[in-house]
Amino acid sequence: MGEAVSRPYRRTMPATWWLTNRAYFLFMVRELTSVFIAIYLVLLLVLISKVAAGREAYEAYLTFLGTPAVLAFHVLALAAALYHSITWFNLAPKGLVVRVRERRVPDAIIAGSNYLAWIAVSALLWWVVL
Amino acid sequence: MNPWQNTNSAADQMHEMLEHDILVIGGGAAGLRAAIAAVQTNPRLNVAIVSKVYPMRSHTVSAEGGAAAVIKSNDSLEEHINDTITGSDWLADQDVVEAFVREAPDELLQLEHWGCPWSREPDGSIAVRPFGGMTIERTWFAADKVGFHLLHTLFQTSLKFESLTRYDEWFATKLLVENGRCQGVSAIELRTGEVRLLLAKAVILCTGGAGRIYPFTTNGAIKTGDGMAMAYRAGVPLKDMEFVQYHPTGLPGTGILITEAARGEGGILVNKDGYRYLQDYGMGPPDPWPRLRAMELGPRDKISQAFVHEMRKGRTIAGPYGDVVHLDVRHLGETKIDTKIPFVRELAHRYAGIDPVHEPIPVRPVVHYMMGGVHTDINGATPIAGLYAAGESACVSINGANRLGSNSLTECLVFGARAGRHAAAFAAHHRSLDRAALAAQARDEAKRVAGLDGTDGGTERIAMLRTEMTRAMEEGTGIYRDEGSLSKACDVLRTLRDRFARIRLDDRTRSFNTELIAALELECMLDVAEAVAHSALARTESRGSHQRTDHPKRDDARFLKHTLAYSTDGAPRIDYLDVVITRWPPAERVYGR
Amino acid sequence: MRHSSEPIWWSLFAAGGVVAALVAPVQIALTGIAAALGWADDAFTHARVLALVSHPISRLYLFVLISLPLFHSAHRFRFTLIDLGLKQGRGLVAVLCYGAAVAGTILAALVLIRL
Amino acid sequence: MAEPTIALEIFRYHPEQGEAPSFRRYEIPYREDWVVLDGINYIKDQIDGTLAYRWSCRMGVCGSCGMMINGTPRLSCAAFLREYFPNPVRVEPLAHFPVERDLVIVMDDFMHKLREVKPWLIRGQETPLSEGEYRQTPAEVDEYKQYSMCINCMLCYAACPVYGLEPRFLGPAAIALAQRYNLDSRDEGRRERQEVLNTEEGIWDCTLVGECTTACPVHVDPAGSIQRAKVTATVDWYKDVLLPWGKR
Ligand SMILES: Cc1cc2nc3c(=O)[nH]c(=O)nc-3n(C[C@H](O)[C@H](O)[C@H](O)COP(=O)(O)OP(=O)(O)OC[C@H]3O[C@@H](n4cnc5c(N)ncnc54)[C@H](O)[C@@H]3O)c2cc1C
Ligand code: SF4
Ligand code: F3S
Ligand code: FES
Repeated sequence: MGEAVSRPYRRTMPATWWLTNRAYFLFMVRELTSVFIAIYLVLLLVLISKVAAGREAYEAYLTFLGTPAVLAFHVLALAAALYHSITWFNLAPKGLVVRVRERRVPDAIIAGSNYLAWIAVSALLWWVVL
Repeated sequence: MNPWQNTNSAADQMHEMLEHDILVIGGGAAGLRAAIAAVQTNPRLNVAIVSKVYPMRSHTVSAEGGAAAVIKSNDSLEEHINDTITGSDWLADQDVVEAFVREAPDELLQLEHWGCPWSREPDGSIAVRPFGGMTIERTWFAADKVGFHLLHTLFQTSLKFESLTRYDEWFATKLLVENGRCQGVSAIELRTGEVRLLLAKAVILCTGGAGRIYPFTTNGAIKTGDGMAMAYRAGVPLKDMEFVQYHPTGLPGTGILITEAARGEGGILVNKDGYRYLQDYGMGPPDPWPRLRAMELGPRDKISQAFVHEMRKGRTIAGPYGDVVHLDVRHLGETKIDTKIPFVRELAHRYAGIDPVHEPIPVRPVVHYMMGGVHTDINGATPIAGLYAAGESACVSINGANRLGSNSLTECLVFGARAGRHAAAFAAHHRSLDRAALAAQARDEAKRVAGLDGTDGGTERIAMLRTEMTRAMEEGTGIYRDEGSLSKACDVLRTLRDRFARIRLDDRTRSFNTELIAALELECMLDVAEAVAHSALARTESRGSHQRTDHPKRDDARFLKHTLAYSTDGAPRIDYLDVVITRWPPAERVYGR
Repeated sequence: MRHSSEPIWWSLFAAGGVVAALVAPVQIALTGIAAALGWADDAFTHARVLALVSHPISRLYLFVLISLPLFHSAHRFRFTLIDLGLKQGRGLVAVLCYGAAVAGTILAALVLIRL
Repeated sequence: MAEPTIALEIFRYHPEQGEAPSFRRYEIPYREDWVVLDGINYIKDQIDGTLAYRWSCRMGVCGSCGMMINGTPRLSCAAFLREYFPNPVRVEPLAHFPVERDLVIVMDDFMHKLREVKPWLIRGQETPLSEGEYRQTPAEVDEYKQYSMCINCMLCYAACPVYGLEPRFLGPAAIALAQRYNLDSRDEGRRERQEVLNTEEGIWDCTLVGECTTACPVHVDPAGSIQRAKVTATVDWYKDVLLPWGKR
C-alpha cells in the first residue's frame, strides 16, 4: 500500500437517458416533431404534384388523405406542429436581444409578438384557402 | 491497514521535487494579485499558485459591498488616510496607510482594465457608494457582489499568463525554512493524498483570515488561519491578533453577511421599539437621510458594541438564534434594492425567509474579519528572508484596531501587488536552494502528517474539539472581554491543544481525505486562537474592536503599540512594537459630527 | 479564419423552424384535415386549387414552405440521432439528412416549376 | 424521541477500496431551516468522518457544493431539507463528470475549457492607467452583466445531456463566459474567441435542450448565450462569404 491513488469513476449515459426525466423527455418530443413535419411536407409535395397531374389523380389522392390511418397521422402531425410552434416561440427570445431606448425588451413581449404574428398568418392563410 | 505507516514510500515520493521561483500560497484576491504582479515584474520567473481550493472558491468571492479608493474629484487622499487612521483607533502604521491610499486608485483601475464590471454612472465613469466610517463616498462596487467579480476578474486574467502554474486543491502544511530563508513548502495533493515538496526562492502567504475559530461567523469553511499558523510555527510573530472584527449585520443562525452597502444605500438599524438606537451611543444625529460617518454609517466596532448595550437593556428582539435588531431597507423601494443590493434581497429571502422590500431584516453582530495576522513590513516582507505575506492573513498594519469596510479588498490588491513585486526581486537575487536539507524537512513533515490519524489509540473526535474551541472563543474573547473571560479561554485552549494530540480519524485513506485536512485546519485554528486570546489578555486597555470591561479606556501611554505573539512550546510569548505615527497624532475618535 | 460549415445548416434550420412554427399547423389543418375530410368542398375543387397553387406568389410560398422546414427537420433529425448515441457515423448522418433535404428541395422546385 | 428525522441516501465511491459505488443511508435530525449541506456536515461531524465533498461559503456564491439532489443538479447550500421532507433525499455527485471520490467530481475538463475560451479582456492597445477608466455606460454594462454572474458551479454541465454524451462539447458555462467578454464594450477579442466557439465541439453541438438555464442558480441563462453566439457566428459567416474583400 501507500501508493497514491486517483482512479476516477466514470458514469455513462444509457441510450434511454431521455426517458429519465421529464424535461429530457419533452426535449426529445420537441425534436421529434420535426419528423412529423418532414413527413407532412412530403405528403404536401405529392399533393401538389397530383394537382399538376390532373383532376382524377388529385381526387384519388384526396380520398387517400381521407383514409383513417392518414387522417390519424395528420391529427398527430398537427399536434406535433403546434408543439413545435409553442416551443419555438417561447425559445425565440433566447437568441434575440432587442433593445428599445437602451432597455432590453422583455422576453415575454418578444414571445408575445411572435404569437400574434402566428395567429395573424394562420388566419390569413385560412381565409385565402377557404 | 494504514497507508501512512509506510514511511519508506513517503520518502520515495520526495524524490520528485517541484521547483519554482516563487510560490504563492492562496488563490484569493491577495494571492492572485501577488502572482500576477510577480510575473509582470519579471516574465522570466516561474511562478506557481498553491491553493487548497480552486481559486474561484476562495472566500474573497463572498465579499459583497465594495472596495475603497479615491477617484472622485470631491475626494482626497488625505481624507481617506484620515478616515482609515481614525477607524483604526490610531493603531495603524501611518506610513503604510499613506502608501495604501496612494496606490489604491491605480489598483482598482487596473482591475477595471482587466474587465471588472464595476457599476457606473450614467456618463460611463466609475460609480461610488458611501461606506461605514468614511467621510466621503469612495467605495467602488459591482452591485453587491464585489468580491465575486473582483475574484473572477483576477482569476480569469491570471489564466492568460503562460508562466503561471497552479496547484489547485493542494493543502500547504508547513513552511520550509533553511539557512534563515524560506525556500518552499510541503503540501498535500488532495486528489492523491501525497505529501509533496514544493521548492521556491520566495514564498508569499495569502491564505486569508481565520473567522472559523468562532462559532458564528461570516467566514466560509476554508477560513481557518492556516497561513498564520504556518508562519507562526516558523517563528514569525502574529501581530495585533486581539483585534477581531464583528460585523454588525449578520443573519442569525447562519451568520450570512448582509453587506454594509445596505446601510450605505440608506438602510437603518432599529431596536424592538422601531427606535434608531445608535443615536444613544454618541453616533447621532438620526437624520432621515444617510449621513456619512454617523449613525448606521459609523464604524463596525462601535455599531456592534451598541448592539450589546441594547441587548443588556432588553431592547433587542428575541429570536430562535439569539437576540436580533432590525435592519430596515424598505424605504429604499424595490427598484433601488434590485439595482444596488439585489444579493441582499436574495440572501434575506433564501436564508431568513423574508423579503426586505416588505419586511425588516433580522440581524446581529457576527465575527467577520481578523485585523491581525502575519507580521510584515510595508512591502509584505516578514522577518524571515524570502517569506512574504499579504491579504487578510497578513498584518501590514493599515487596519489597526478596527478595519473600515471596503478597505480590505483594496488592501489585498495593493499589498498583494507589493509583495509580488518584492518577492520577484528577492527571487532573482537568491537563486540557491538547500535541496537536501529541504527534502529531509519535507520527509519529517510527511511523517508528522501520517501520524495524525490516531491509529496509536486516539479517541478525540475533531468536530467535538472544534465546537469546544469556538465556544471558548465566543465566551472568552467576544465583543466585550475581561481578564476572567480571557484567562479562562486561554486555559481551555491549552487543554484542547493537549487533547488534539489524541485525535482519532474515521478516514485512514489518502485520496481526498477531507477529514485529515479538517484535522490540520483545526490544529492551525488552535494556534491562531491561542494567539488571539493571549494577545487580548495582555492588552489591558480598550481600543477599537478590543473592548476590555475591566480596562474601559484607551491607554496610549502603554499601548500605542502593536502586539507581537511568538510561538513557544508553552503559551505564546507576547512582545510589543511601536506604531508608526507620522502626521496624525492620536486623538479622540469622533463620529456623528 | 477557420470556417465551420455549421452556420449554413444552422441558419437554414433556424429559418425553417420559423416557417414551420408560423404556418405548419394551419397548413396541416388545411390540407391534412379540412381537405381530406371534404370540409368546404368548393374550396378544394381541382380547378380552384390548381388556380390557387399556380399563382407565382403561391409557388414561391410553397417552395419556401417545403424547402426550409425540410432543412429544419433534417438538422433536428441529425442531432436527434447523435443524441440517441449514434456518434460513430456523424459524418454520414449529416450527409444523409441534409442530402434528403436538398433532394426534397430540388423535387419541390421541379414540381412547382412544371405546375 | 419525537424529534423528526430525515434520511439522506448518499453516493459513496472510494478509489482505494476499488469497489463499485454504492449508496449509504444516514438518518439525521430534521430541521426546518437546514439545507442539504447542513445535513451532510452533520453526518461528517457526528456519524461518518469518511464522507468526502466540497463546500465553503454556504451562501451560494463560491460554487463548490454542487450535487445531484434527487436527480437534479443543485447547490447543496441552497437546497432546503424542507423541500423534500419527509421523503428521503438522494445525494449524488454532479452528473456527467468523473467521480474522484464520494461527492467529489473531477473538474479538470471544465478548468481546461474555461481557459480555452480566453476569458479575459483582449485589447489591441492597452491604455495606460493614468488615462483613467475605460468609459462604459450602465446600458453597456447590462449588455454582458448577466453572463458575468457565473460562479463556475457546473450545475449546467450536469444538466446538459449533450455534454453527458459528448464530453468534448465546450459546454454552457464556458460559452457563456466567452460571451461575457465578447459583449463587453471594452473587449476586442471576439474574433479570437470565435476560433474556439465556432466549431463543432463549440457552440454547434448544443441542441438547445435548455436545461442548463433551468439549472443555473444565478440566472446566467447559458442557453441564451449559446443561441446568441450561434446568431453572431452565422452573421459573421455570411459576412465573410459575401464580403470576402470587405471590412470584417
Ligand atoms: C462575507 C464577507 C464579506 C466581505 N465584504 C467585504 C467588502 O465588501 N469589502 C472589503 O473590502 N472586504 C470585505 N470582506 C473582507 C475581504 O473579503 C477579505 O478580507 C479578503 O477577501 C481576503 O482575501 P485573501 O486573498 O486574503 O484571502 P481569501 O480570499 O480567503 O483566500 C485565501 C486563499 O488561501 C488559500 N489557502 C488557505 N489555506 C491554505 C493552505 N493551507 N494551503 C493552500 N492554500 C490555502 C485558499 O484556498 C484561498 O485560495 C468581506 C469578507 C466576508 C467574509
Ligand atoms: S452558467 Fe450557471 S450553472 Fe453554469 S457554471 Fe455558471 S453559474 Fe453554474
Ligand atoms: S442544456 Fe445543453 S444542449 Fe445547449 S441549451 Fe444547454 S447547453
Ligand atoms: S458552499 Fe459555496 S456555493 Fe454552496
